Amino acid sequence: MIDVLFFGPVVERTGASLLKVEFRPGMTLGELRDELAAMYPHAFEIVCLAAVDGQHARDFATQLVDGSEVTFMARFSGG
Amino acid sequence: MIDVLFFGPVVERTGASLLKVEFRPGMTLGELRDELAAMYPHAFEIVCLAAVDGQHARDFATQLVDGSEVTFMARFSGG
Amino acid sequence: MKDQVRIQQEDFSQDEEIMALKASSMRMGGIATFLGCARDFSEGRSVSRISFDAYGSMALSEMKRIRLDAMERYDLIDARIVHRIATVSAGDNIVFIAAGAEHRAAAFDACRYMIDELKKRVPIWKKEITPEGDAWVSPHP
Amino acid sequence: MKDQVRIQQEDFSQDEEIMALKASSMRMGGIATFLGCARDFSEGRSVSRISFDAYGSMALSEMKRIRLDAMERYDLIDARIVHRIATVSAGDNIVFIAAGAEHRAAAFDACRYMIDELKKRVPIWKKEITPEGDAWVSPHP
Repeated sequence: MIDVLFFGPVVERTGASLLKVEFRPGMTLGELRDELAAMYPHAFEIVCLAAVDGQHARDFATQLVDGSEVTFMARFSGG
Repeated sequence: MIDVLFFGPVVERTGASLLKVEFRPGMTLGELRDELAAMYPHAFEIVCLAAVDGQHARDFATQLVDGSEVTFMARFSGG
Repeated sequence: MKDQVRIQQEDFSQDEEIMALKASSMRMGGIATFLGCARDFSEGRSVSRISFDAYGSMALSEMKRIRLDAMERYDLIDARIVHRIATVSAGDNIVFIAAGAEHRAAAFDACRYMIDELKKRVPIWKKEITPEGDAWVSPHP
Repeated sequence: MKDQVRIQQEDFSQDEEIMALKASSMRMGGIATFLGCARDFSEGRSVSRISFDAYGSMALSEMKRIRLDAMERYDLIDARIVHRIATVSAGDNIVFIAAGAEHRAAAFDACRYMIDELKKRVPIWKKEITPEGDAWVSPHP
């Protein structure tokens, strides 16, 4: 399973802060994003950053591993 | 009379923190400096700033008025 | 002694943070700090309160990384970063950053670097609670 | 409330100064501060204590002018400058400058401007007391 986390403005649009997504071998970050964007188009309008296991992920070709924690995030506004 | 004040590293070299100098009509800041520099050459080696009545004075042609408070200062090192 | 990098609900004391920062060395000649506060007005709307959401574990690890990056880049003696995650009112403290160096230029540059990087790299989001309703802040790109 | 610009013998509290700074407005989003401290080592010599001499009246009026210049130049909401004239030991506070603005860039620029101008324009001199004797500090031109 992949744990997908949402925060702040994104969770407001997905209605869920955690999704459990079935892991498929070879699955990339980009594929996961595309699937979720199709389910939550309104939320993904504001998604512009992703992280895998708490690390900024800039390469959407990255292959995920089973048990990964993935998040798709809106622009930060802390500080 | 003109009150001449010295501070910090300059007073260490003049041995006095206040001098009373006779006022002469037409006397300029530059003339006063030259007289004092002749009396205290070691102190004036480190003088690089002057003030008249608590205002930075950059023009040594400035005419002094009776009762002025003049200071000849070493480079500042506060802060 | 409190950690050099923290996310916490409660307010912090600048005196306490500076004392902790100075404890690391007697060679610190310049300390630059940045304090971010809640404003009562933003983009033309009055703001009553501000609340936050954060990806806590990642936010803390990014803040620690920013501190280490700044320490190395600007040859700091020490640095601290504290971010509150709480519901705050106008005037309240949100974030505190301190950079201590031998001389002031490095302290200023490092302090500015840390708050700029925090805004870019740390997953924290701010929601403004206004009389007209709540809105997540969308920073300008 | 203490004055915004002061020369004093006793130490100051950052918390108190920041509270006084913030009291002027709820629109202050960013506060940059600079704290200058006594170092135990300078130009290769160990320093036990630092003492000061100042042209008090001129120093205070120049500090007030620097504050006003910074307020105008950087559109600050408020600013404070405190300089101690005392005999201090390594680690002790010497000078504190705070600049409060709506946004952080102005606060940082103004804070840096004020300490840079203070060093150039304010008649205060520092004497380092070292095991080998006392020496007035000659800053690099």
